[in-house]
Amino acid sequence: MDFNTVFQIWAAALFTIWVYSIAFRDNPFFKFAEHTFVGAAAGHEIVMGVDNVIRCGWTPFARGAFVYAVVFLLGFLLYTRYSKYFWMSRYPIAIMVGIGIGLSMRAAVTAEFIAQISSTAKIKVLGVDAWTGFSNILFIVLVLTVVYFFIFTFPGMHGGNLGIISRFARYGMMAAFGYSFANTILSRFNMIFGRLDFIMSQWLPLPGAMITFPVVLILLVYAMIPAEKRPWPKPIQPG
Amino acid sequence: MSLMVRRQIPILIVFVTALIIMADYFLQLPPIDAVTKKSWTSSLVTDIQNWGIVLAAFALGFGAVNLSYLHTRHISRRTKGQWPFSIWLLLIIIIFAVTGIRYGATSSTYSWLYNSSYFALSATVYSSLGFYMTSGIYRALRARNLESMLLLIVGAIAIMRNAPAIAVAAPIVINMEAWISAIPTTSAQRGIMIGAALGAIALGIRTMIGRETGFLGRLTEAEKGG
Amino acid sequence: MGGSEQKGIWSRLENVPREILYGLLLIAFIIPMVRPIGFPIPISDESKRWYNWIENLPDGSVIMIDFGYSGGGEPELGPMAVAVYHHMFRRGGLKAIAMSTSTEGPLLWEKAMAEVNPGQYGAQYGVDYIHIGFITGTETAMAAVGKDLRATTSTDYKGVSLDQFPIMEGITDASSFDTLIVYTTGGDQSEGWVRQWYTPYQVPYLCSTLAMMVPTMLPYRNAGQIVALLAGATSGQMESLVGKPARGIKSADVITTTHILVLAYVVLGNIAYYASKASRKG
Amino acid sequence: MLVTGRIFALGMLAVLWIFIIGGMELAKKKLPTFRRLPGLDALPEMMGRATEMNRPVHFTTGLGSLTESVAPQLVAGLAVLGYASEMAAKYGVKIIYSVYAAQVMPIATELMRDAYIRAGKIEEFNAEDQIRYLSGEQFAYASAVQGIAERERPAANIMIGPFYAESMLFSETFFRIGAIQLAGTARGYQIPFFAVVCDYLLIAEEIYAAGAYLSKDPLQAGSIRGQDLGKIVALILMFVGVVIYAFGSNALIDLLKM
Repeated sequence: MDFNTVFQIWAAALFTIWVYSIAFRDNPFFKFAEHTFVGAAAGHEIVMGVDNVIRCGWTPFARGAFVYAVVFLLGFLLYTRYSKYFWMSRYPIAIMVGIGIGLSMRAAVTAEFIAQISSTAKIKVLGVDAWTGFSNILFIVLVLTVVYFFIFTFPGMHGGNLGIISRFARYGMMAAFGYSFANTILSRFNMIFGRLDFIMSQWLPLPGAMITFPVVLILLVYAMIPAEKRPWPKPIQPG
Repeated sequence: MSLMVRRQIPILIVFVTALIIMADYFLQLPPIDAVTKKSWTSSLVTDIQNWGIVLAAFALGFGAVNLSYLHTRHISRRTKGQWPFSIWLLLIIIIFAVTGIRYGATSSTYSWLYNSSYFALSATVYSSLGFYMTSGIYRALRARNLESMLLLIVGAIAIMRNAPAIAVAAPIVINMEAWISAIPTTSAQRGIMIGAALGAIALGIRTMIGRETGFLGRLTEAEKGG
Repeated sequence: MGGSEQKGIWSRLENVPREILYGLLLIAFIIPMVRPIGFPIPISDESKRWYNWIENLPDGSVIMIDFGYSGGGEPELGPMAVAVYHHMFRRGGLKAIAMSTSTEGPLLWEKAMAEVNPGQYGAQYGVDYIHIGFITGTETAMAAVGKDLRATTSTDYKGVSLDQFPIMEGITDASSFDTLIVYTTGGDQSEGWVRQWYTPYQVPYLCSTLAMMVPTMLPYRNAGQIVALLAGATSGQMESLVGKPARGIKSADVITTTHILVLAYVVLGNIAYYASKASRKG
Repeated sequence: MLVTGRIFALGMLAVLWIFIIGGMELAKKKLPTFRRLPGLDALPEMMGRATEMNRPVHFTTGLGSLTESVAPQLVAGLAVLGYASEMAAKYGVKIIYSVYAAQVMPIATELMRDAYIRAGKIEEFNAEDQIRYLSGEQFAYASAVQGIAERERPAANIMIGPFYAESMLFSETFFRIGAIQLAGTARGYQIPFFAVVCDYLLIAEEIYAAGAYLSKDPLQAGSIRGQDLGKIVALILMFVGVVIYAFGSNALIDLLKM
């Protein structure tokens, strides 16, 4: 294995262990890993931003779409938000916001409103077996009650005996949240598996890793001890 | 005059842009191209969207600029326990940006850098929450009342289904989970979705008519006064 | 409830330090990794549906693939993407055009392709598959590519002109595609594709997200806006269907042991809670 | 000229436009009344407990800033902050607000000062101690909040606003120290964690209602009124659709497909 690969595995393994230490207690190693993460994310965004400006902006410009000169100017205006002339950044932002709103409104009304209504209206309640009928009725009732639950400005709709509708909706939502919760466990555990698998099958077999591993852990535990209780290094006393 | 340039026109731009994008979707406005059968708005929207992409690409630098502001302040004030990390953070931004731009985002040099640090970190950071979930489950997932009992039972069934070996040993959990996912979960989520869609549309309308102005950012002196 | 009186065993059990809870969890992770057990994986109808959809696509079909996940989702979605690529290449006769709505997409795509090794199927870059790069703007990117792909980007992810690649012949917009596959860790993306591709163009949509995102996507699946919806965590099923065992199948053991532990935590936590409540009263 | 298949959607959008703008106009004249929000009813209990235990109340509005698309959630959270501060001042409880976005600082200071003035306890307000800017980075902010939880052991914790992955971290930590919790977010992925761990919950859109109800802002309240009318239309359409479909008519589904 060449040096580059070995270094890469070592760095990735150490970062992994340091990040996991936050589950136990905050410590400088975690802070180091976290700052690397935040910095790398910001750096990576610049890289991909430049890549996109070149591929989606510069390429057509070089082929004669000179209108992109204006777009580039607007792009730079975005950064006036850090200056006295910050109001200039509102022009490019207004274009982006306008596109975003236009795209989301025109599609949301179909995809998340009408399509959901018509899919609910298409559910069969008659002419099916008893269990399917029950399930389908429950489905419809839950959709209706949950929508009803989110009606706020007609208090009369929730008063007296009608309160049962909202309560029923809450039961349905709680069941749904239980399902989501279980799925989140699956997701998070899968991620943990991915990292542990990397440590065990790629890092630990490397020479020296088995010996370093406990040292890393001991250092971590040491770092978790509050500074004033540590024998060394002593915290710097202010003043 | 100044309010016009600094505030009204940006709001007008939002309104007009959104209106064009929507009009292109809902209407076929003449003149219509004889060959492509597309309305004149179509090519305009293509252009606007591509401009939007280039602008969004420019905006990808915001994160780095914000961080630079914040962390140079930490460094110049020598914030206790923070400033050495701030230096390191700024250094990492520079290393990534310079390598990526100099050699290209998919060069072997950059992907080496990416795999040694960012990939490992982003894969780990969110998974560490799995630990918190475990203690949350142990301490808080209690059958206190009917609501939490429902949550617990549904959760437990789904956990059993998600464990492949349990699902093989007791196939009934497969059917139970399928029902839970198809009936109560889908329907409750649909109810929430319909409400949220209306919320999104309302937010869009408020922004279009200039009643939701968060996107304008800081307020100018005149706006604060007025 | 007074702190001075000796604490009962139940209350102590209820307040087990989290270090112990986490330690046990780590053990549940590590044991099956050291000694794999090889638990079976039941295959769901939804996985079969996805598999059959690709199997039954007519020859020459063009597929748009969004590599829209971030590094955080790689352990879940990476194996899924790899298994599906194996399937597409083995089946043959399909054109796989990838793009990314997440900044890490192109790098993760290269990672996945290294795992797939398309050469073993005789698949060629630019002929059978391609990556047209990360395009920023999320829904704006989807809408722009759907409306006029070539106007949005004229190069692949490395900046090479698309005109040089035979796979891109006749590809103009969303109507050139027969299926859309999305792997993503972002709700804006998984939902955005419904809004920007399914809604206006009715392109059949296969969606793979993190398991935790599946519940919020279910209404779309139920309304037929999504053909098949799979959690990345079920990639073991796809690997079995495709016959390429890899990380997904390997994770099945670990998922089983850790989930059993979690169930034990639920039961134990509740017993401790009720018992200590009862003993406090008594 | 209308594109077939999209006519009903366009009509629906127009109707919603009228509802929402109409709602806002009417609300300027008379604010709509709101239904009870059980989550908010928990506040007196939380304050009472904090008084009894002589410990502070912690408040966070999560991540996100006023210039992002999650801004409405943040605004709702701030409205609840104002209300909770007034109540805390009346009870003589210290309320600590952990700030994520620096731009929120001046707004929060003004809000809380007003609240203390309304309660007639302005002399007890200490902005520097009570409004703490922790960090603008997700995990740094999260660990700082954890630090507050562990050092100052608040008796109650209120979380309303846009929350991300840190939701589980917060709710678990405050649960561990025995704080009574009220949480609400419209970010769907995070609601389940709050539902599992927290004692009181504002589900999804409920936080906007809470914000509008407490801030008495006619624009927000009116907009919610308009959305409510939209929900009633959805309910009617679904109900009628199910009934006539059961009797073999596709009329409504065809109408929606127009």
